[in-house]
Order: sequence, then structure tokens, then C-alpha cells
Amino acid sequence: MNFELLAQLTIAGIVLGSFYALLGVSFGLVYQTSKIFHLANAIPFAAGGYGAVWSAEVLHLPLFVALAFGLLMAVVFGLLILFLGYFPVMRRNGALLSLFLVSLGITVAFPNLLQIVFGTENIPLRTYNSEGELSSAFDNRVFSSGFLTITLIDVLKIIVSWVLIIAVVVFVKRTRSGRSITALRTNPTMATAVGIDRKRVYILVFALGSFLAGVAGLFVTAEFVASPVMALQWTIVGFIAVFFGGIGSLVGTAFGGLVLGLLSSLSSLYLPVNYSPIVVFASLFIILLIRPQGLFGKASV
Amino acid sequence: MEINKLGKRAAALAIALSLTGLAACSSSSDTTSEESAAETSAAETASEAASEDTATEAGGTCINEIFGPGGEAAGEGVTLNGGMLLAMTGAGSFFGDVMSKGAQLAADQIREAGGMDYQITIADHNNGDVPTALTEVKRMISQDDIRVLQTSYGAPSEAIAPLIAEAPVLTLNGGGSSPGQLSKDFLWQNRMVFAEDPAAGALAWIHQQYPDAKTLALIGTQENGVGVFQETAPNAWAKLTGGEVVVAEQHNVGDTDFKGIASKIKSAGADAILSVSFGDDLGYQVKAVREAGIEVPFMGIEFTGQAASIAGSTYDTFNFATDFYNTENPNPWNQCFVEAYQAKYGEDPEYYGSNYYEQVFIFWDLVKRVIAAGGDPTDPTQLQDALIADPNFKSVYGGSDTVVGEVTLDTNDHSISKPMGVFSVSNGTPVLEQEIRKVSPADDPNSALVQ
Amino acid sequence: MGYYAQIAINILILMSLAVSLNLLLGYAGRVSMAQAVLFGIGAFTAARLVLPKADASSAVAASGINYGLGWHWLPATVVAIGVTFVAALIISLPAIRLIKGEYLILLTLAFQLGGEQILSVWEGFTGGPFGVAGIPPLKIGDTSFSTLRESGTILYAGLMLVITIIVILISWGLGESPFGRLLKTIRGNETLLPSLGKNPIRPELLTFGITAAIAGGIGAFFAYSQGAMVPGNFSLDLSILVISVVVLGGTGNIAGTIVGAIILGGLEPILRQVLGDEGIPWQRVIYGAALVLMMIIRPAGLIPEGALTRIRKPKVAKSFDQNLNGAQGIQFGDFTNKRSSSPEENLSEVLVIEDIKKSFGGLSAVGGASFSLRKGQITALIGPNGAGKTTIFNMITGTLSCDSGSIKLRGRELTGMPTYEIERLGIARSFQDVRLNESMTVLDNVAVAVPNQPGEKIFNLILHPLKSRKAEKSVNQIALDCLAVLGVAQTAHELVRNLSYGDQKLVAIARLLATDCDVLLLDEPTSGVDPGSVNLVIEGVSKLRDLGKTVCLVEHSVHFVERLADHAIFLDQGVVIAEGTVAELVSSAELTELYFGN
Amino acid sequence: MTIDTQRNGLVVQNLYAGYGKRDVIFDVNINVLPGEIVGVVGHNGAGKSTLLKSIFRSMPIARGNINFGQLDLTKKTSPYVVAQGISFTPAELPIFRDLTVQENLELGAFSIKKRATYWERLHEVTEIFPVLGERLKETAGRFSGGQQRQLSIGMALMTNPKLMMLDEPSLGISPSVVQKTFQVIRDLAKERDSSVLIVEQNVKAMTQIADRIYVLRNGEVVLEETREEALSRDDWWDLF
Repeated sequence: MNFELLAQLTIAGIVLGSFYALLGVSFGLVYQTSKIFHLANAIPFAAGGYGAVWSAEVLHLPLFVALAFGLLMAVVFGLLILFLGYFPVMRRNGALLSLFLVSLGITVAFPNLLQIVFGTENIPLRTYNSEGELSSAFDNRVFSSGFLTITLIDVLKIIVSWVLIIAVVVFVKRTRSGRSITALRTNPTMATAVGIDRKRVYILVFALGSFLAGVAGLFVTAEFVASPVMALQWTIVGFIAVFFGGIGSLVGTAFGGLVLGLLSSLSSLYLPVNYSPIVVFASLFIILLIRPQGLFGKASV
Repeated sequence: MEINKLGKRAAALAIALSLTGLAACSSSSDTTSEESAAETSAAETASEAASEDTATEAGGTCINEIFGPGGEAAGEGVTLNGGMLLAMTGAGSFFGDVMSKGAQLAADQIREAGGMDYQITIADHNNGDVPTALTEVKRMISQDDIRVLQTSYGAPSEAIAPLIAEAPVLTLNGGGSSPGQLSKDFLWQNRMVFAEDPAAGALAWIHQQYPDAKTLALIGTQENGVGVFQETAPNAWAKLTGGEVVVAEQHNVGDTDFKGIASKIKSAGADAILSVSFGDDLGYQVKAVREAGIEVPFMGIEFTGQAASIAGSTYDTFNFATDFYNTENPNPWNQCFVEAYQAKYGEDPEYYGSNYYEQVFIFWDLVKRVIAAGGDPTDPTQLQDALIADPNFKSVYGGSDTVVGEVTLDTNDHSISKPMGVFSVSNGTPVLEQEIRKVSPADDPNSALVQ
Repeated sequence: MGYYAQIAINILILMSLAVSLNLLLGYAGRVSMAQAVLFGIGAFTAARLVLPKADASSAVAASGINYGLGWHWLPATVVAIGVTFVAALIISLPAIRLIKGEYLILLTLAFQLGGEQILSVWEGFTGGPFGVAGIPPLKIGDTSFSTLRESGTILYAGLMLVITIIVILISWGLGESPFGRLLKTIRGNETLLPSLGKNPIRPELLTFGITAAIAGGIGAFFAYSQGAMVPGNFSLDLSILVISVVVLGGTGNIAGTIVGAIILGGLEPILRQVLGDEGIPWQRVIYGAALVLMMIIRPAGLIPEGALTRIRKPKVAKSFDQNLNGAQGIQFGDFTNKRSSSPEENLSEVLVIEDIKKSFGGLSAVGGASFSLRKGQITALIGPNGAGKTTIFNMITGTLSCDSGSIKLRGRELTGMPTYEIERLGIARSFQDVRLNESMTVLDNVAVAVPNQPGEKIFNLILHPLKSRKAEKSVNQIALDCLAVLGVAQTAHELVRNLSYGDQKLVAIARLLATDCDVLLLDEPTSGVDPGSVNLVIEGVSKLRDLGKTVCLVEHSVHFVERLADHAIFLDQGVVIAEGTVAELVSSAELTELYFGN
Repeated sequence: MTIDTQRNGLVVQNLYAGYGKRDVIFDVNINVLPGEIVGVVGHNGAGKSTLLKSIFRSMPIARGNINFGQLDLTKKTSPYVVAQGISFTPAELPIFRDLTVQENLELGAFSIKKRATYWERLHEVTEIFPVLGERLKETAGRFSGGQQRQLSIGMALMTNPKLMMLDEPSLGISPSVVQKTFQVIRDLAKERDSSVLIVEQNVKAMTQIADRIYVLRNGEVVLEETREEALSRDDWWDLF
């Protein structure tokens, strides 16, 4: 056993897993409440990245304002999908599969719209410095200790993801609005009875979910670039984390994401890296067979 | 320029938004964005119009200087229908974009120089989807009556090989090589073919620069890796250093997370890295490797601005060995090309843009030869015969400030030889370090370094 | 022409995949995300088999990937179908047993994504990312269906049309057969089928397998038509596209799927033509937007299920009503599997229940009930809410196990038997809600209950199509007769969703009759029925008695029980408190207090 | 009957409602006067729950009018109805099992935005049902049936409703608890001058507290009478 490699892969796994957890909670919020296979979660992801890049370059916004603008765009686009896509179909009693198709349509159209509007090239996040020049907004620093290294963005990924996940969990658990989400999910009849507006809860979860997706998009943009297809490979990760960890619980989803990341990373201890998706999906397959409620889910579903 | 472009995009975004009904809510914001749209697009048109003139002049004159006068012998009055099979949407859309720009510029220049009328039809193969590629090529053959084709990507180009041989359609591939495309009738490569071609030279250069390096790590996709992984690299490396390959990892095209591979390389303590991946993947790799604290030389076989933008400053520690296209090359045709390209598109041409630009000139050359021989210049068979008879063509690669470069196609396996070099990157711009050449596996890898 | 033929081939392949998936998604109500990888397994299997044998002397043999076993395409196709069928069974066995709804989606999704990756790393089989090329074209006699040439492409389009028609016929034949009727009945109603004496697992597994086998077969023809392919062709995108076709067209009907395939398969080439080179990214935008719009405008699909069902006037056996008066009953002929002849046949107590108990988590629901059902009589179970009436029904029919006690049908112990076995011995039940498939016709809803139908076995449908068709006629006649007994035969060819609730209740009772069971348990036959129709339901139930059935019903409206029941059993907290005629029971002050509270 | 619309009486006129195209209740006319306790009894499936849900506007209605005081609820939605001071307690799973007692009560007060009011009410409710006060932090799902029922009524009280609608509050609890619960409901209603509309199968328990009773049979109102009349009735079976 190579312990150095084990340790480094564990770090990589935690970074990846934290990111998965973030995406899982983002998707899970929406999915648990609405049961929509919200493939279009990719849109707020990309909207976040492009919002930041665009506002920094065109509106000359400083870094943190640009990031905030990106998050705003993520939420705006997430809600647009809800209002223009899902609500009309729900009003007509469309089945979940119809909603899935709406989601799919949006997911097909959006990256191409981005390509038309912003061009095909990768756009790095750049801000205007004090001399009025456009320069890279974010220089990734590397921290190392002996064999092990971790970058600033990786550290931020871990911290921000878990802070946000905890914030969301606490919000859902402790606040009045947050509890309306749990209420609607666990007992829709009673939720109606106490005066919870279903539509409002949907708006809330889509806003929250899109916000988290936007954060994920910002990470990718800050670390690498914004590109039209930046989100597509990540959307499925959200689904899987949710089912891996357990449908009923956000905490389960978050840990599911973490385990998924660790599994994916640590599998390269023994196997070539391109086998890690096989390991991930095979373990998902097995978990679904043994524990259909997910790794951390409650027994009754 | 950059601001203008993004401003225009902002306007387009606003329009897209109002389409979806958002902007309808606030009419005031709508008008402002429209105004700014009007302003920026006016500015844009003005600058475009101004540059268009210079382009025409520069293009028209310099092309005639290099390729001779226009007129009937140069194909005036001949219409050649050409197709392009590219990635126009999705992950590879950047490549499709620059490839089509290169070809379009060439068509314009040739027309202005009094040459053939080259008509382009573009097809999207949807990032290498084989069924789409086959359908689209059939469409171009039967609907657009294409006689020549510019294809891209390995798998679709390989898949259409029987189709173009049957039609026939004289086809050039300038990006995306694979062993399966070799020696196929009517299918020719004008991109240096295999990852293994520059590999020996690249490794020899590493050995020369870092004589202590004994262990090597290999990264690649399954597409490009096989030959290098199994044969070229281990053999050449052993001959050069007596050392061995300690890591050999393949990944999927489009992967972005290379932390695992980087950790393995670090753990194995490799003294040098050779990657035969392409496109954006390479940018992600370099960044991951450097951020894992690995300081050893990293050698790739491609350079694109796209990958550089991903890797950011870490790309300055990157070397690559390839038939790199260099905008600075003083070769008169190249300078004529670069100027015209900048004038038309407002940006420097990319490596792939140049390959597809050259291809159209190869077609033109063949048309002229067939006309001279009294044949039908739109017959793909006659065009290919002309190519086989003399596989030498002018090139934007190589040459000098007075002489236009030249490339030769291999009439046996339909590959190409282009001048290759090992480059380093400085502030995001490649710098030639060492010219190299392709050598056979049996030869001493050191002979790949051009003295 | 060649291009249009190629487009036609593409659409036909998509159509075949979607039509077969519709069997699973539309008819059985199970979403599978793994259709693309199954399609790919078929394609690569066939390709490997038909590719020429490696020739050692060949110069390019070194690249070594485009070689196979050199088989003829026909056996290769058969093997491809078989391999895919087996692969599908491997995933579906656990999937269907353990996992429903969203879990099945995810399980198949995991299979798809994992499978995709395996295909792309398994170079020996798929050739890795470059895939295989040089797959020889299909040949019939001397005619080569090479899609390299225009003529060959047109020929292949013709061949593909024939294959698609075959796939449509198979899917339509299965979907509209008694087998498909079973599937539609399972959808959203897993508990119903066992109560009609049919095991739902096998048809579901078979459907999974057949859908996959068709995908595998089409995969083979895809391979021959392409000549080259890569693992990337069988990605999740394709699975999603196929599902989209089904959902867009409207699940559960083949016409919709055909239209869906033409639209989704044809939209891109049309947009391509209209928009030209400049509009390539716009194509996808418009395509996606169109999908969204179509779902907003028609969320149930372009042709919703049942929309095309023709409303015909049924040929009701006029003479039947008269026959009924002679209490002759319905002639089931061969269509019964009821093992009713036993030595105790003449017992007046058909079903004897002794001291059955059931508790849930410590709470006693049924605390030792004993009673019996008398032959040819209507027995009512009455009692306040929570008296355990429905629980007792569930225990009799085996949906709930008994903690203790015995249930004997004509002396035969039933406890521990699965529901469908119990039904085959002659006990059928209805449910409080009607549990009809609203998108099927009334006749189909009833016909599904007729036992022993040869057409429910795929084996018979394939090997004895005529016999199956003939049998189907008799089955329909039986169903029609059952409807006639309940007086709703005139609605036979209408969709259930167009019926009033009262009529739906009658149809549900007719379905019970069609099981040919002689002990019928009715759970609240009049609940939710509008006042105008209640009498019809009461009449209908009493006709069951006229036909000699032994009936037990749970009914809350004592008002109606009084008019129906010969005998009533008063239950409270799962214990029999009293028995007697309804009049006797309601006159008891003690029972009144129990019922209305104290 | 004339109704004083200045006060918050509930008036339901010619109501038809059901699921999809299928109506379950037909031409129902009922009213609840301010401060009055009204019971709706009937056999299972008679449409009692449907009636409550349509008044609460949590299911669509086909025809008819629903007025509460001067407010027309016919075209409104549940959150609006709650905001007007009408509470609804469903028959089954009337609590959030996974949440604690306190969280349940907080959700019961969902429509109350003022924090101070919430604390005040919490205090009141725990006084009425001391067991809830003692076990505020416990998960509600662990409670006995009777305690869960108390919690559900406590949740309804959190809004200090002008009209409480209870669907089968006796379901799943023992007779003695039923009696106690009903007594609490009656006392509260009288004390606060609020109205109560209860749906029950348990006729006797009903007659203990209701001022007036409607009998629903197969979706139709077959009888309306006062408590006194109901108490003297011995032919209940006829009405069921």
C-alpha cells in the first residue's frame, strides 16, 4: 500500500466529493420536493459562470460583485425555467415524464444559445485591475506539505461547499420557510392544511437549488473557464449523489456525494483512472439492489 | 475590441432574454440595451468595413504574387463544390468555428485572385457522432453535389472513408488523425498524422534538456494513446535514457478532473511527462499536474489557445512537439494569410484554421493542374490523380521570409510531412525551441532532432 | 434521394427503438434509461460476428480491430437478439422485483452509464473509442444492401421499412393482445393483477426482455447499415432521445410513437435545410424549444393514449338477458382454471374463517375473527371505521398474511398461499377504488380478468396466432356477457375515463364476474357512486347472487346493506360481535352504540 | 334562513365537487354560524372529507358557492383560506411525523408571521394540552394516537382560527380520549366564540358537542337537525 498516494487521492476524493455533495444538494432540493428529473439544473450552473465572466468584463464589476452577479443570474435562470417551463406543464397536469422532456428541451437548447451569444471559445474569468487592464481574476495558489498538495480553489471548494450545505440543511431544518419544504415533501396534505403555498415552496427550492448550482458553476469558471458545455457533464452527478445517499435526506445526499467522490478517486489506487466511472456506476447499481433507499436513506420510502 | 465583442454579446443576450419574455417585464431596461446594441454594432460595422478594404487589397495582391495570375487557367469560371464535416455544436464547436473560418477565407481569397469559385457547405457531425457524420456526408453528396470534402475528427473521418471512396469525393483531413484513416482511397491527411510522429523527437529533446530524467509518465486518450503507449514511447525512452515508463494512464475525451492521474504521476516519481491528449483536455492536465506540485518537464503534442486559457499561467511551463502553426512565421504566404485573417475575423488564426485554409489552396492547385491537362477540374478522380502525380504543395508552414513553405503528401499512406518542432510557451505564446523530424522506430531517437 | 433514404433509415431505426420501448414505458409503465446501451450490445455483437476473419497475411492486420468471425448476417442477428435479451434479463430481474418507479429509472441509468464506459474501454469487443469499421453490408442473394451507394441506401431504407413494420406489428400485436392488456393493467396497479389470479412478474420481465431483444436486433441492422460505429453512438443521449419520442408521441399507443419518431427524427434535417450553414447552432436551440413548447401545449403527448380508440357499438348478445333469467350463468368454456370440484362441494359454508388475527406493530387490527360465507348468499361485513373489515379481505385474499388462525375454502387451507393462487381456487375481490385502467376500453378492462387465456402467453401469440385470435374472440364474448349481466354492455367499447363513476363501479363488478370465481369479495361497491346510480349497483350486486355466486361485501351504508345482504356480520376492532340479518343487527341497541359511538 | 354576514359565518351553497369529472358530493347546502359547532355525519365514502376539502379549497369544485363572512372563497386557494382564519385538520396523518412537537406547532402557525404571537399561542396550546408542552422536543411520530390527535388540534389552534374544520378527529383513538378531546374542542369554541365544523362517523360523540348536525349519505345532505333533535333520534341506521 502506497500511503502517500492514498493520502493524496483521499484529498482529491474529498475535493471532488465536496463538489458532488454541493451538486447533489442542489439537485436534491429540487428533486425531493418536486420529483422533477431536473436535468436543466445545468442551466443555472452555466448561467452563474457566464454571468460572472460577462459582468466582470462588460460591466467592469470587481471580482466579488461579479461573482454575486453570476449567482443572481443562476437564480434568475433557474426561476425562468420553473416559470416558463415547468409551471405551464404542471398547470395542465403534465406527467413527470412530460416535465422531464421540458427539462431535456431546455438542456438541449441552452448551451447552443450560449454558443450563439458568447461564441464558441472558452472564456476565463478576468477582472479589471487598478490600472484598468483586464487580467486573470484568480490565481490559484498551491499549498503543499511534503508529498501532499492542495490548491486554494480546492480548499475553497471544500469549505464553501460544506458551509453552504450546512447552511441549507440548517435553513431547511430551522427556519419557517425552510420547514415548509420538509412539510410539503413529507406530508403534502398537512402542508396545505397549515397554509403552505405549494407554488411558493417550488419557487424557494428552485431558487436555492439554482443558487447552489450557480456556486458550482462559479467554481468551474474560476478554476478553469466558462464554456457553453461547461455544465453538461456535471448534471448527472447531482442525480447520482441523491440516489446514492438517499432520496429523503439532504444530509444523506451530501454524504452520498462525498462517498461518490472518494470512491471515484480512490478507485485509481488499484485501477486505471478511466475505470473509475465503471466503479462508481457499479457501486451505485449494487447499492440500489441492497439498499434501495440509498446509503444513508431512511428505511421507509 | 474585446469589450466591443462582449458588448455586442450582451445585446444579443438581452434580445434572447426578451425572447423568453423576461425583458418584457421592464421596458426601460429594454430600451437601454437596444441602444447599446445599436451603438456597438455600429462601431463594429465601421471597423469591419474599414478592415475589409485592406483585406481585399492585401489578399488579392499577395495571393496573385504567390500563386500566379487569375483567369481561365487559374480556374476562373469553374465552380467547385466543397463540403466541410466539422464539430459545429457542443464541446468541439470552437474547432468547427476556426476550421470553417480558415476555409472561408481561402475561398474568398481565391475568388478575388481570379481563381475558381469554391462553394462551401458545412455539416455538423455533432462532436464525432458517426451516424450523423454518415448522414451528413450523404446529404452533401446528394444534395450539394460536393466533389471535395474537408473532414475532421478521427472516428467520423474513418467511418466515412468507404462512402467517399464510393462517391467519390476527394477528402482532406486537417484535424483528428487515427491509424484507421491511413491508406484510404480519396482520403488524405494534411495534419501531421499520429501522436507517435513527434514522440521520438519530443523525448529526445527532453533527454537533451534534462539528462537526469530516467522515468517517464504517459497520458493520453484511447484514441491517440495506443501506438505511443505500447511501442513508440517505451522504446525511444529506453534507447535514450535506459529508463522506463512508470505511469501510463488513459482517460476519456472531455475529462476535466486529472487529480487522480497527477497523484499517480507524483507518487511514481516520474522525471518527465509526455501527454498525447488533444484539445481542452491538455489544458486541464497541465493545470492539474502543476497544481499537484509536480515540477518535471511536461511535453504535449498540441497547442491551442483554448487549452491555454484553461491552464492559465501554468501553461508557461508546458512544452509541446508538433507541426505547430506559427503566426509569426515570416513565410510570405503565411504573412498574407495572417493579415487577411486578422482583418476578416479580428483575431489571429489558429492552428486548425491554417490547416483548413491550406486545404482549399491544395484543391485550387489541383484544379489548375487538371485544367492545364485539359481534364474536368470538378472530377474527384482526376483531382486525386493530379495529387498523386505531384504531391507537393505550397504551405504556410516552413519556408522563410522570402520563400513560401512546401509540404509533401505521402502517396503511399496518404499522410503528410510537415516541419515539426519542440516549443515552449512564454506568456501564453509558443516559442520554437528545436526543430524535429519523424523517425522510424528502428532509428536512433536522437536523430529526430534536426541539427 | 440517397440522403432522403438515409434520413428515412435513421427515422425508422429511431422509430423501431421507440415503438419497442413503448411496450415497456407506455404499456407496462416502466421507464428504462438503458435502451441505448442494449441497442449497442446488439450492434457490437452483430458487428463482431459478421466482420471478416483476421487474415494473418494482410498488411493492416496489425491494427487488429476490424476483424470478427465472418458469419452470415442472419445468424449474427439472431445471436445479437439473444445476447441482448439475456443482458436485459440480468438487469431486469433485480430491477423489477425490488425496485419501482424512480429506482428503476436510476438503476437503468446506472447500467447505461456504466455500460457506456465498459463499451468504450473494452477494445477487444468494441474497438475502443474508434469503434469498428468495415462492417460488411447486408446481402440477400446477390443483392447487396450497401448504403455506400444511393441505390443500396434506398434498398436499405426499404428493408428498414419492412423491419420497422415488423417491429410495429410485433409491438402492436403484443400491446393490443391479451398480453398487452395484462401489461396495461399492471401499470400503476401492481396489486390488482394477483387479485385477478395472474402473476405480474413474468409479463414484466418478458416485456423488459422483448424490448431489449428488439433493440438488440435493430442494433444489428444499425451496424449493417452504418458499416462503422463507435461506442459513443450508444450514449445516454440516445436513450433519452428514444424516451422523448415515446413521451412526445404519447405513451401507451403506437400511432403516437410513430408520429413522435417522424417529428423528432425529421426535425433536425428539416431545420438543417431551412436554416442553412449559418444556423447550425440555432437548429439545436429551435429543436429544444420545440420540445418544450410541444410538452406545454400537449403534456399528455401528441396523441394521448386511447385518443384513437374508435367508439363502436358493441354487438351485445340480445339473448343474453333472457338466458340470465334462467340462471344459466356465463359460459366460460375452456376459459377457466378454477379447481372447484372437491368432495365437500355440497357444503353450504363455502368459506370458513377461524380465529384469524393480525396486528401491525403491536396494534391489533383483527383480533380473532371467525365466520363463514354461505353458498349463494350475500354476506355483509359491517361495523364502525377501523373495525378491520378491509383487513380481513386482505387476509382472505392473501395480500396480508395471518398472524394466526385458518381460512378454508371448501375445506382447503388458504393461509400462506400467494394471492394469485387463492384466486385460482375461486376467490376474487374488488377494491374500494375501481382500479380500472382509464385509458383502456371497458371491454379490455373486463377481459383481462378472464382466466386461462392462451393469448397472455407470448409463446402462444407467436406459435399459435390463430388459436390466440380465436380465443380472444371468445374472451371478448365472455367479457361482453359479464358486462351484459351488470347492464353496461352498451359501454363496452368506450374508454373507461369517459364513463360515470357509477358505471365504472359496475364495470369493476363485471370484471370480478369475469374471473369465474365463485366467491366474490366486494369492498364498498356503492361508495362514491352518485345517488342516481346507486340502485343500479345494488341491482348489479344482487345479480351476482342470482348467478349463484357466494358474495361477501364490506359496505358502510347500512341503508344499502339492508337491501342486499342475506346475512350480516358485525365487526368491531377485528372481532365478530354479532351475526344475523341486517334487520336483527340494527335493532340491537348494543350494536347501535358500538356503531354510532357512546 | 337569514345569515348575519357581518359576522364570520360559513355558507356553502349548491356545492358539487369531486375528483376529475366524477362528482362525489351533490348540491350540498350547509352553513356554520359564528360560535356554532356543526357536525357532519355519514357513512364511509359519503363525501364528508370531500366536503371539508372543497371548503378548504384544497380540491377543485365543480359548481356552487362558498362564502365565509363577506368573503367569497369559491375562487380562492388554501393559503388564502388559512389566512382568513380557517383551519383544517385532515383525518389521516394530521401531523408531520418526522418533526418534533415544537416544529409541528410552528408549522401549524405557518400563516402567523409575528414571532411574538407565535410564542403566545405556543404557550396557550401547551396549557390546553400539557403533554405537548412537556414533550416539545420529541419527534411527533413517536406519540400515541391520542397524543397525535391532540397535537393536530393544537396545530390548528396555533392560528387562533375563527373556523376550525376537523376531519374525523376520533379516528384511531380510544373512546375516553375521544370524549376528552371533544370536550376540549367544545370548551375552546365556546370560550373563543369561534365556529367548528366536524366531520365524524361517531354520531354519539358528535351529538355530545355539536349544536347542529347534518347527515350526508352518498354525497347528498339527507338531514339537518339540532342537537336536541339528534339526541332523541333512534333511527340512525336509516340515515346511513
